[in-house]
Amino acid sequence: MNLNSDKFRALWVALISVFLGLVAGAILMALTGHNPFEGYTYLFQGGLMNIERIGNTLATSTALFLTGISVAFAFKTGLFNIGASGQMLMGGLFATAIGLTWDLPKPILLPIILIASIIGGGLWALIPGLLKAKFNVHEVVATIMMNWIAYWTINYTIPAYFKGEYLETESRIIGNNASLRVEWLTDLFNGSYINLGFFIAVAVIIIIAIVLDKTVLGFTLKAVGFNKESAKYSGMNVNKSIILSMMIAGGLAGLGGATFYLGYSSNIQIGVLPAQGFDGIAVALLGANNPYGALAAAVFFGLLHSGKGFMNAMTDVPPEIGDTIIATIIYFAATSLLIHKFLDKITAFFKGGLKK
Amino acid sequence: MIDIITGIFPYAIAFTIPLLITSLGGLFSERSGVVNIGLEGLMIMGSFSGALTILSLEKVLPHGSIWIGLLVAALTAGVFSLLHAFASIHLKANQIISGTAINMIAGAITVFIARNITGSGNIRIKLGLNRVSVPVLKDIPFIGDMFFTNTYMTTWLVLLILILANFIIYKTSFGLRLRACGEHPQAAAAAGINVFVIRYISVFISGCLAGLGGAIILVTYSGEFNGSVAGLGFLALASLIFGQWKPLGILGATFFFGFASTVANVSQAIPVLATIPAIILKIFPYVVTLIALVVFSKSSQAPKAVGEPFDQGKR
Amino acid sequence: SKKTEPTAMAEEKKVALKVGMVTDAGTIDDKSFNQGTWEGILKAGDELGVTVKYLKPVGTTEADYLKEIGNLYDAGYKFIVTPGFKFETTIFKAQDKYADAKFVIIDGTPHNADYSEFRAEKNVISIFFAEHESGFMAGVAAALELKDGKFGFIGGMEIPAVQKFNWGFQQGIIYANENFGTTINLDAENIIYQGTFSDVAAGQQLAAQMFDKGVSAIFCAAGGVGVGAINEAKSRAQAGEEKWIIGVDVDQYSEGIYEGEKSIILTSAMKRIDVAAYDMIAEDLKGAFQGGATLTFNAANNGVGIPAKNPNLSADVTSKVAKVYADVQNGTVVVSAEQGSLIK
Amino acid sequence: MDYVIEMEKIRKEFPGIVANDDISINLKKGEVLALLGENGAGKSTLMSILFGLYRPDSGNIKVNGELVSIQNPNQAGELGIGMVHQHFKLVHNFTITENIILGREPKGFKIDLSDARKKIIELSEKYNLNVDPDEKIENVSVGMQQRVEILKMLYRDANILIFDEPTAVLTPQEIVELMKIMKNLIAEGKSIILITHKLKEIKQVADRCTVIRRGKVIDTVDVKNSSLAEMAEKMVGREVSFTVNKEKADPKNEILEVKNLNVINSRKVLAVKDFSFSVKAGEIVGLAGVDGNGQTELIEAITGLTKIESGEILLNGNNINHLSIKERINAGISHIPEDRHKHGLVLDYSLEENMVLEQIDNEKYSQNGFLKKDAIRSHAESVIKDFDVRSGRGPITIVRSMSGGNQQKAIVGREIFQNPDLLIAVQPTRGLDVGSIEYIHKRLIEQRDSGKAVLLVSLELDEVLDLSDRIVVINNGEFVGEVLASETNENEVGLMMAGVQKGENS
Ligand SMILES: Nc1ncnc2c1ncn2[C@@H]1O[C@H](COP(=O)(O)OP(=O)(O)OP(=O)(O)O)[C@@H](O)[C@H]1O
Ligand SMILES: Nc1ncnc2c1ncn2[C@@H]1O[C@H](COP(=O)(O)OP(=O)(O)OP(=O)(O)O)[C@@H](O)[C@H]1O
Ligand SMILES: [Mg+2]
Ligand SMILES: [Mg+2]
Repeated sequence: MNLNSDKFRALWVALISVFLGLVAGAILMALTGHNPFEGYTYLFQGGLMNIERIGNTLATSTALFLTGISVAFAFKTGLFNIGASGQMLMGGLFATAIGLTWDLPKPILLPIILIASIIGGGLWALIPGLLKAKFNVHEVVATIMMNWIAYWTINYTIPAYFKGEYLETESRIIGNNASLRVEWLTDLFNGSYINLGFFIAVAVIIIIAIVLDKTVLGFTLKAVGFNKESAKYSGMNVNKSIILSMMIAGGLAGLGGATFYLGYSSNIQIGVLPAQGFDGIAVALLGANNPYGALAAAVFFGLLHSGKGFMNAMTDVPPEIGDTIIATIIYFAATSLLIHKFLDKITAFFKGGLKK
Repeated sequence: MIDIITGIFPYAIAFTIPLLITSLGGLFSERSGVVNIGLEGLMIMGSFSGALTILSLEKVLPHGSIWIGLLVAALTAGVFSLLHAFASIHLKANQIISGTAINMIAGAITVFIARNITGSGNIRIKLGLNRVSVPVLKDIPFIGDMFFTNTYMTTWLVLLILILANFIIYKTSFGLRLRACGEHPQAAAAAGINVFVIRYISVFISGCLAGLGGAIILVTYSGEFNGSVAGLGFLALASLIFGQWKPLGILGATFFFGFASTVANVSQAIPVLATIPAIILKIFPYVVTLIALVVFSKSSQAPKAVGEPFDQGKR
Repeated sequence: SKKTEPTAMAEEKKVALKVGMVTDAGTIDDKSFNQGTWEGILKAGDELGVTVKYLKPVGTTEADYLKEIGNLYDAGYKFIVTPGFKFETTIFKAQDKYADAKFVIIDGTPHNADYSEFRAEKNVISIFFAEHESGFMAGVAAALELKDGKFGFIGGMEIPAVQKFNWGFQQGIIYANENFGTTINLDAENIIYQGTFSDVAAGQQLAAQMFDKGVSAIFCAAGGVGVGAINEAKSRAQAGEEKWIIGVDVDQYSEGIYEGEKSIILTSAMKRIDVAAYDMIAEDLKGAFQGGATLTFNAANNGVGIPAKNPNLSADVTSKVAKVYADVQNGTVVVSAEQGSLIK
Repeated sequence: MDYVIEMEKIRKEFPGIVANDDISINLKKGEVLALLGENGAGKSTLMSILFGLYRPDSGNIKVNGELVSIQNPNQAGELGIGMVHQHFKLVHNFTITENIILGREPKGFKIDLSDARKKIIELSEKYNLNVDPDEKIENVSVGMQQRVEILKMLYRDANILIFDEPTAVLTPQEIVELMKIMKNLIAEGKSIILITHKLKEIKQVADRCTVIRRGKVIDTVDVKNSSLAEMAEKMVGREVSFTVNKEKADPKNEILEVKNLNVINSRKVLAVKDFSFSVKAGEIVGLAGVDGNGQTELIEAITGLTKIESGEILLNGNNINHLSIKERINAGISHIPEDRHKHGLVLDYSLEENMVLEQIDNEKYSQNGFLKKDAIRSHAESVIKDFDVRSGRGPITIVRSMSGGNQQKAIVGREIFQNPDLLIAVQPTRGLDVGSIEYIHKRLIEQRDSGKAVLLVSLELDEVLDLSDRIVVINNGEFVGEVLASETNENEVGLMMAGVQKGENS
């Protein structure tokens, strides 16, 4: 294997980060008086022990796929989308609103809902996109503000228009025709939450990978991301590209909202800024902003999230260890220079060895 | 209306202060060239270590424990921020990602440890800081009601730090060097300044101040550590930009947030305000920030090199 | 000192039963709902020798809840207590999916998503509390103690349990005004649902506003929001003002302690969730699990009320309140669980 | 011999390249030593080592005969070594005084600037530098900024001064000034190392010249006894022709016509005023002017980067006022921008991707929105072959890793390959070594000869005079006059650039 090819490098960085994150988690468990081997055994059992749990792991990963690809896509085009949470909420709101209002057969309703969620998330990202394009307002701050605006919008809209019977804090439960869950899949995975969202997400990731790599659109958006000025000099419409990038990223996160609120869950709740939005940053980073990398990273994080409850049930290790491990992995991935240096040394060592 | 304003004022200030001190922390970091989106996590770290310290000392040292707690909070968060410094200064990591990692680590590990200690992940302290009125000054009509009644000692401490920060940034050679590192680190390096050292110090200061901010929330109005500071760290970051990276600008911006959030929070209890849909009041500060960002966009005073890892070899 | 582990005493009489709990929103030491339930379970761990464990779900969706129930089940916990009406649909599904496990749902009754089917199988007990009676008693006691002035109410989210507390509280004040000659005012502007159970800052600021407007006691049924209010009352008390908070769910007296001895918790509107949880476990061990039943804990069965010891209430007030409590118990005084003509 | 600096067998490697390969140079007291070498030869690296920015892998440095180890710029400063970098190291929103004292602040908790100010004023007067200590850097000219850099060295009592390509950013007048200042400095007993690509300057001020090629010293010559051609040949390793060989132009129809153009710049000031000129097929028109006199705005208006206020721009007789950048490119305008890194290239894209930046939606390179990777690759290969673009990995080289000269050749190739009617070349040879300059000049003339209209904008008067057929002079946004290159000289154009109308002076 060529240690120096960019792709392999990224893979190694990811694997070593994961390894270091797990080691850090083990140390932390040991320091707090728990048995790390036991902890990890139950952690992974919790995510993979049986077909239902595997299904749940994939279901947990689904929204992460989409927020992860959202962040990764934005990143590839030079933008930092820290607003996936808000976009997810708005996508979820649009989807839920239609799901609760329109009574159509499932095959017709679902596509409408999915498109609505993309529009919801996309529109929410339009504002930071516009501000970035026209006024050069940094999208990090703008998307953070949009997150809170989304949070409060949901807080207001759901109780005002979609609240459940006796339930102020969440919307009514959507009907079966608006749900991404389908019986055959639920049965196949023995009652798990896995739903159509999983397949949609995987398909979307493949589409995004193709867009980025093989199309004029991807070429243009990436060029603008790398160097606005040069792109402008080359006749590209820079403002349009920035707005479009941001909207696509927002649409992806919005779709993530639909899969979460209408697939994993069956309604939308107020008072929560979904953590998937921030975990998406982790997914993108560990996946080196590569769509397929993000796919793998999301499954891994999904596994941690999904297994930590069982670990907590079997041992006394608090489930926050899962989040701690994820956070540590991100730190190691972010400081990949260290890992690169380490890999350089290894490469040099082997090369030296060969010469001798 | 005046009554309402004077009535809200002291609480608005109480809410402003943690934001102000955290934002000032952000100022040190960013003026030296390091984006610190990890303020949220640093506040959490401060709140956590402060709560832990106070919890273990409050029996022995009822009042002293609070001040020791604040000190420990500042130092712990300062040390923790060195993780961010190491990543963004030495390892030239993307500073936004490193900051995000800081937020995630702080949010997770503090609750993890707290769960091991208290079983719940929350740490509640029995003692809070007393509110005091400033003698004599409190009797000045109007002004006295607004500024000098029901104040926390931490408010005066933070204002003192603000004045000091303003002086350090603009009047001392450390400040000059710090600003140079944020504007043009190559120039600073060529003038014989060790950019790394300056940036490490600045990030450390930002950690200390943000940690202090988190702990002030704890000892003034919240009374418990619960693994979150409800987005105040991000708001502090927005205030930094809104305040155009200047100490006094930040004072204005954070006060705006403090006031607007307080109005939103208490609107239900004030008949005049209760008629305005709560959502409008709630999103008001965020919308205004967006508008302010647009207004300032043309004349942004952002440090030129903020967010860029310093590379000796780079042109 | 960890509360998650039963004490040594329990080791001696270990029994096979493993009792699990899934928490609702909020933490295990929320000084109210979750904590009450957990304390009952812990007591069962101590006294009855059952193995106990709680899990905190990541979110509050049905999927999150069911996942934790699955985790408990797979780990051998086949007696599961879930506090909160949010578990209704969850338990509806769980009762079939985990047919050999037993469930206790507090404040709720299992039903499906669109309320078209209510069904509690033989492995489920639903428990309700008469929060309105509890709120009523707190209202009477507080009115009697303070005699005149303004009271306020801060609720968390506008959900049935919180609403019933509120309505009962209002009726209690009215009752005291009418029967004992107190003159407590309740203004509409001082009856507030903050909208979350977690916004500590808002709780503090709302309480401050009410106190500034002359309110002397606030009844908080609001989780973390109440924590903020308690903090505010404490700092006022320390500064010499006389301001009170009326606690909720459990006896919150110790939460309000300042300057060593004193507490700003006037009294608390309790629901004996701990008793309920303990009783269900004890009955099961005796083989008397009342599967399929819906139990109501109210004044009549001592399931709700104010704490027996109320250091801040005078002896006179305590004895008057005891009489009123007896009247509620025997049905002489009826507290409505509906809003009727009450404020909000 | 009295050497103030001796660098012996300095070696410095960067990943994949030996920047300095056992280089030895020495500097005598009171002399100007020139360093001459192609782009990437290793000059800046060597000086960065002397100034303590880099550590050498091996080799010795002696200052005044004593072996030293220079770990950082501070130590270099203590040894009396100062450096003016090509890209100024000044903080734009600091005052001149603040910039000068930075790193050497007066003691005390609160900085007291008054002594520093006095010293700066004294130095400024002594060396005739004429700076205002209280002005902010962002408000002063490039020439002034350079003088601040010089003051910075003097303030630190440096007596060994390094100048890295100091004239690349200066106007001709400022260059003259700088040369004077350098002579002053020598007269005061300072010693200077000067890096420049301009042989004329070496001839003007340097005593000796060390030539470096690919990281190695080729020779050190006495400037007085060497000709320009000799030095250039040593530097590139082959003969270089200085005179641009070209036939007489044969202008045809007008390709570009600009009529009464007015443009407002970003500071809301009228930067181009009522400007009219034209470029015909088969000729090179040089736009001469001192930097900042409206050239940038004029070109941006023609390429569509800036909106115009009023006036008319015609391409092949058609009004293009309202066309977008893209539409203008498609209509036949090619543009070699002034700043290749900022405007010409996407540095993180590969060479092949950069070669189709403007053409990506052309059906030659994409179909139904999908890229035709093979076509893109073969296009890049033709440009590389035709324009001798050298890089590590051919079409897939990431452009960032290429040398400036090769980056520039790639841009020129890309633009010419578009087969434009009008080719606009702005500062096409800035910062390049003479070998690359020669090559690019040849290709521009080739374009002219094949019947294209070429508009050349350059701050280098020599380049304008050598390449152009016709010269249009701009001053303060206004059209000053127009002369035929064959009938004018440096003096006349220089005066016009200063705003003096043709004939006005005589
Ligand atoms: N920091 C660096 N990392 C890697 N390679 C570098 C670095 N700095 C310079 N180089 C490489 O070292 C070589 C010498 O560069 P240097 O800047 O010294 O050339 P130069 O002679 O100053 O060129 P120019 O005339 O273009 O200014 C070049 O190939 C360059 O690409
Ligand atoms: N960190 C680096 N890694 C790789 N190459 C580098 C690095 N830093 C500089 N270089 C390369 O070193 C070479 C010389 O740098 P220098 O600053 O002299 O630029 P240049 O090419 O002469 O351009 P100009 O003079 O127009 O600014 C350039 O080709 C540049 O790309
Ligand atoms: Mg150079
Ligand atoms: Mg150069």
